Amino acid sequence: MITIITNKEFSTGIETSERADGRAFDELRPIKIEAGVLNRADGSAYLELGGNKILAAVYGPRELHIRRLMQPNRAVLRCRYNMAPFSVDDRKRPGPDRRSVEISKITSEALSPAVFLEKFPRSTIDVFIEVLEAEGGTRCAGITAASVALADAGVPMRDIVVSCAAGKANGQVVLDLSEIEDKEGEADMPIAIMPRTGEITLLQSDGHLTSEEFEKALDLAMNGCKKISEEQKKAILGRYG
Amino acid sequence: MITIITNKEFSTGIETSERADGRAFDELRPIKIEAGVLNRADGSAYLELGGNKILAAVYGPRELHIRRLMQPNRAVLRCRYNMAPFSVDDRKRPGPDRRSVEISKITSEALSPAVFLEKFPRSTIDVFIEVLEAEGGTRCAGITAASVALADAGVPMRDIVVSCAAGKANGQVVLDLSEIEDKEGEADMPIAIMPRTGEITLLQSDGHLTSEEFEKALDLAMNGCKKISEEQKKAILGRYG
Amino acid sequence: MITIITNKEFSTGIETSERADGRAFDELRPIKIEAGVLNRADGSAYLELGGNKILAAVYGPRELHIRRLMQPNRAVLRCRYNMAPFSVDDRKRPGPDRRSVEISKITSEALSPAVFLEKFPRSTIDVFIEVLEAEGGTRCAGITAASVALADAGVPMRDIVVSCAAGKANGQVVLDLSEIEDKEGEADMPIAIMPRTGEITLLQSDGHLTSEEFEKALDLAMNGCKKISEEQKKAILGRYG
Amino acid sequence: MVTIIPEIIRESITNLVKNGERSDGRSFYEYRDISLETGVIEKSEGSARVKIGKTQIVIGTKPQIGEPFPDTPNVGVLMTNSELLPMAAPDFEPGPPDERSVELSRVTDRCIREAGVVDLEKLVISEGEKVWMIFLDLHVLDYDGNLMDAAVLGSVAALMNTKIPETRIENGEIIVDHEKMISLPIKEKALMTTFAKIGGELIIDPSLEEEQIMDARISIGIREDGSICAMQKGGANPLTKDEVIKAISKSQEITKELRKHLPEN
Amino acid sequence: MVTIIPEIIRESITNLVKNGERSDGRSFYEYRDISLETGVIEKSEGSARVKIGKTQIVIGTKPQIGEPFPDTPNVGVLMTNSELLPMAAPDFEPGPPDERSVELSRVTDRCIREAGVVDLEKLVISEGEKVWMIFLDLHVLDYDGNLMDAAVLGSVAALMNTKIPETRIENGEIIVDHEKMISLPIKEKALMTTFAKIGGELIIDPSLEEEQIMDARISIGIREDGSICAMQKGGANPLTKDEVIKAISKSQEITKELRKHLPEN
Amino acid sequence: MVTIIPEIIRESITNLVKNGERSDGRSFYEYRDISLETGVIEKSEGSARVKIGKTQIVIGTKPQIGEPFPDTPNVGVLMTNSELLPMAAPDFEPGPPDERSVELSRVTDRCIREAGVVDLEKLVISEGEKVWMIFLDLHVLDYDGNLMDAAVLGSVAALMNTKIPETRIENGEIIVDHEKMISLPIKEKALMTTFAKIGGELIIDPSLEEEQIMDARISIGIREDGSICAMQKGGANPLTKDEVIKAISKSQEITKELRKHLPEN
Repeated sequence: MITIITNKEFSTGIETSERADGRAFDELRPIKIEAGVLNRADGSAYLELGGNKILAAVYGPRELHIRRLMQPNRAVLRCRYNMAPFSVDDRKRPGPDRRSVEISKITSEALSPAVFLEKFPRSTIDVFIEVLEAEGGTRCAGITAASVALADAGVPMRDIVVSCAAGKANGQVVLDLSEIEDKEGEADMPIAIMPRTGEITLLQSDGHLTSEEFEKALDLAMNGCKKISEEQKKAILGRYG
Repeated sequence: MITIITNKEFSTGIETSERADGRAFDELRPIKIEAGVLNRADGSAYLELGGNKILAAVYGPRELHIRRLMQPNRAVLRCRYNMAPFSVDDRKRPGPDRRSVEISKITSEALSPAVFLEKFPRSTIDVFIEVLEAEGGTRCAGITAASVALADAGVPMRDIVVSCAAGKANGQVVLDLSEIEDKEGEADMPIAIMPRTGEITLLQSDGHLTSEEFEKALDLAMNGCKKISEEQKKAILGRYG
Repeated sequence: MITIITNKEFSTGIETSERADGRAFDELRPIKIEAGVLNRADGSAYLELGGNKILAAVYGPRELHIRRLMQPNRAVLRCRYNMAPFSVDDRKRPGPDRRSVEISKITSEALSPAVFLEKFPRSTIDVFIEVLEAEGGTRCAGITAASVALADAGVPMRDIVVSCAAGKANGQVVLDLSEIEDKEGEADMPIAIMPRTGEITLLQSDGHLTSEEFEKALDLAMNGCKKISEEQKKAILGRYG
Repeated sequence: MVTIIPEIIRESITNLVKNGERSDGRSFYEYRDISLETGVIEKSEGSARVKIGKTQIVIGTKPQIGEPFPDTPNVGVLMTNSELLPMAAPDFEPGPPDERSVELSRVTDRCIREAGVVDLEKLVISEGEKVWMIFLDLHVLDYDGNLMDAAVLGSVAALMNTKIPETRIENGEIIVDHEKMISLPIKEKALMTTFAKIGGELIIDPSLEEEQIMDARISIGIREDGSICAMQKGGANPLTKDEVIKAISKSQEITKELRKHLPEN
Repeated sequence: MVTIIPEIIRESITNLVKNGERSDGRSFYEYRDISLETGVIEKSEGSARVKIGKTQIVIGTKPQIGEPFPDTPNVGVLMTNSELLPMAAPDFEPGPPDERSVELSRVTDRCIREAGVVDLEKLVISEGEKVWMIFLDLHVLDYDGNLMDAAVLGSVAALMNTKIPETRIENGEIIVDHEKMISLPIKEKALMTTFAKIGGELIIDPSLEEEQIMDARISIGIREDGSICAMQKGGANPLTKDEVIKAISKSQEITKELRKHLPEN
Repeated sequence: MVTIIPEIIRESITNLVKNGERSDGRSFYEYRDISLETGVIEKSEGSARVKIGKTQIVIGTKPQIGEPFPDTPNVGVLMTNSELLPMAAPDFEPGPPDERSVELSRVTDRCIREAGVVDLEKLVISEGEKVWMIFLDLHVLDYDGNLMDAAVLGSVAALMNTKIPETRIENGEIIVDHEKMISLPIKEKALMTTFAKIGGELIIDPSLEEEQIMDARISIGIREDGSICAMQKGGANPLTKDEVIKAISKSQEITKELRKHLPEN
């Protein structure tokens, strides 16, 4: 038998109506975005959101060697979302799992509407997202970072896609769930939007929401996206300004 | 410790000279064949034989994308035999195992002699066999169904290949072994023939047979094939008639 | 509980300053090389060194089908080092592991400098090394055998690469470590040279050596290489002489 | 494999929708014919064959006794897996599940898990040690669009159809009594409705043809009380907030009708 | 890789056979030179090197103590695996076993298992708990046709050559005594003969050249008493009933001669 | 993917070296700028971010309690793994580790293991039964040459940064006390220096450009006492004995300087 003495005390916030980390219901975790952090990649970005540390890199538009993926009239935007083995409490085995395959697919769909893919027939734009440290909400953080990396790579875009989650934890509709809120909460709803038009390019939901809660969560998440969008712009300007 | 109370009582027929399910030594299990059961496939067939439920589908002749498999003077006939995870008592893990790789190979060899492959150089004809439920004799049932699916696809053929097993169970040479006879019996011998000429396109044997028993089993199996062949024809006529 | 009574008594030589198998510090294990032992391969060699039994085969120069590996101005020399499942005490699972991937890479680099690769643009020379029985020093034995197989295949070469290890066991710098010396010793240093010039094409070291011990080991290993080189030449002459 | 849809087909379908019509004559919020049978595989402890139009999936369950996940010692395990069989479409290839297959099984799994279709707490045999693991396998036989709704409908039916042996503990030993087969504890019948956006309109249950040219897709899982248990947007174009809200409202209505296809329990 | 055989070679070999001849001068029912050595790998508990003509296989066994399969608690386990090494032929590629390799190992396995070559019941150490598992690995080094007959001949020799430590149970503990090595319990020496059909004739032990142009192949496993333990047809053309019956009868004769290559036991 | 380097670049770099110069202005035995931070990943029990020039690796450790290898029951386990991420270079592809990645992790592992960087004997919790397994994962983010030196430097730093919970045995039970976190037992700080041979000269810390045209490479691991713990030659051309001896002597000097980048312990 192995007995584990733990010193980790999570306040799950269940006792009070407040959030475990003291945030207001509509408050984002601290965020930091930097563009142009890698040398070899055509574009790159680093993002911290709460305890999340995310790196995104872009190669392309470049030649696509796999003929069966080629599109005659536009580029393919391929994504690979990957977690570092040391990014989570229990070591993650290297290589794709079902979760990362799904996230890679929906990330590609979240970014594609903003990119002028039709300008680059028969090409690929490759987006690589590395989660160096995970603390809830990595898929949104990855999309937000990837969008900055696309801009850094000079890929022509209609808009800078931005992503954020809202959800329900401890009976309350809240913005930007932390890891503990995601795990113990009632619902998580990541979205991505093109901020100029407010159009939705990613929408998932997992959990239990009434229609009213859904609308409230959607509004919260869209507002969160707009705040994050400002940080994206600063990062891009910081690179070129 | 886990104790399992079971209510499954198999009569293995060892007590008497009769077969466990009461069939005569030369009697097939109930059989049902239907052609044209799928929408997307170029041809398809559904077959029930005793407790076996088999679906076969055909695509082709169509372009072969894998250059190293291409034959300059004829089509390649590729087969994939696959068991559904829920088709057997203990869940089968998805994906090919050694047994299914071998069955796929010998199924391809069993069907090829009947098909005018030389009419379609550089092409492929793809045969997919899905075992939805298995109760002994699935490879024969798969070949029989696949042949009907080839006919349903309009693939030009010399003959409709038909397959059936004979073997030895409980000391007796018998036709069309059930799952329990296959498992507890002394020998299993699946064959496939082209019924017009009686030529043998599949022959395997596994177990213990004298030469005399072999000849008896071969005759039984060929007769079984002829009966099944009638059902194949009905199914094809039922589709087009 | 399983109790294992063993009759294997290894003298590890730790008691005395002598080597476990009674060899002098600069003495090779018995060696035997034969060229041209296979029929299909373009060239082949069989080598025994102590308890090692190694087979090497060469195909090529031949067309390279994998475009992304192709070199426009020279041939690629590809190696595959592989251990038979029965070659070691505990059965080795078939297929490449990390150790064999690394050995394959450094074997390719050890052999390449001696081959006139520039004569065969866009081609491949494939070297296959099979360890049928392993008793310490298989990578060196594999390189030595592969070089004879290249000569047997008539591949044009500057020199016949030869490989041998020295190391430190039981406090003493010694030539050609046996399995037990490798396992219990302080350092193992495999090298390969082109004997005409003495140039080093492989050098690895694993363990603990002072600079002085390193130089002593290097000299020992180079001398060992020269002795083995004579056996290589005899094998090649034996084939053609 | 990339399927290239001729521009003329895209235009023709889009124009129909803009005129309030669909190529197979359906209205925007009308499903194709649905057929649902259960108990179709005798060796499977629970099974269903579902057809929506010509799309066809056979679903089977396999219960196994296993260990719970270390972080959830007091609930059983539901494992959902799907195979887009190469017989189901000319561009489905043999091999490990691709991203479409992974998405299908994960969305189905989330919809069923988050809605609480199976009362997983009742699948514990001995807390922290032994629980029932229910494997739910989706075998996609024929693909003519809208796999998600078919997958969820058939999965709920297969779970409702599933029987497991009663277990009890006697003298520290687990007794698995195959003479007493009991139904899985079903506590909710959530279903999913999928909308395609074509020509600026939302239509439900897209056929293959409609899927191939649609701008976006949204699938919504709805519980019996009308609340949302799962959502998944797909496709390479965006949706507006209003479209999403409209889709949710419609799916609350439509799943009520869809639920009538489920067998009585 | 597809090997294309020129039509002229096919015709030349076929015409020879029609005239009762073979390109290497053999008669129809004559094996090429056979060599069989055992004990060739010291670290292997049992081993053999078999050559039929220029075809060469090294076979080694590895015994391990493991658990029996749940449905056969009272028999040991035999696991047969083969690798068609890329050194053996220009078209054998590295990687997981392809269908040819799988067929070779499965046919060899069936021939040996169904004939009862090893008395697997005697490999039980503690019923339902611990048994000997014998791994039989076929390493194909040189491929010049007729791998099946070589594989079975070499495998039987390697199994006859295999020594395992004696085991006993003392005070509920398993004692594995490497000081007392005993032979595997061999109770039957079944062998296999392979026929190729060329130009309407059956010939045994096809060379690579003959295999490449043959219409069909049949391999027959025969026990010492002449009964059949395994059969496997191959090739893209059919056989007649008479051909099969003739092949069986011939293989009953020929395996008697072939068996003389096995070591005395 | 084969990267073809234009002959003119090869000549230009080689001529510079022949004239005692390097394209980025460094001297032959000068490293590019080195930056080393530790504790960069909070969820990792030990971590480091190392940059040599524009080459960048993040390294993290994960301790787990596991069983020792049967042949070394009295030592803990160190497992080194590396991923050449596709973001790090245009020719790095997703998928299982290729031979470059395998070589990087194995050479790093040997250098650290053979030098005795971690006192593995102190990682035993209960001999033969439970030991600490330290997973050391190298995440290569940006590749601008000389991965090996960066990998070893960062790995030693990450190991020095690693904290594991104290364990003790009470009444036959293992107590893992997360309230008392202790450092890994570090007993040696071995580092590696890599030389490229260009134009007959040896230069250290080759940039990507230099690596692409170098004739050969040699990496040497040196312990604090100046002894050699690991060597690995690479590249398609040979080295002379004198070159190797010179490289060792230089690396004994240079690793002393390099070691100053490590944090105080």
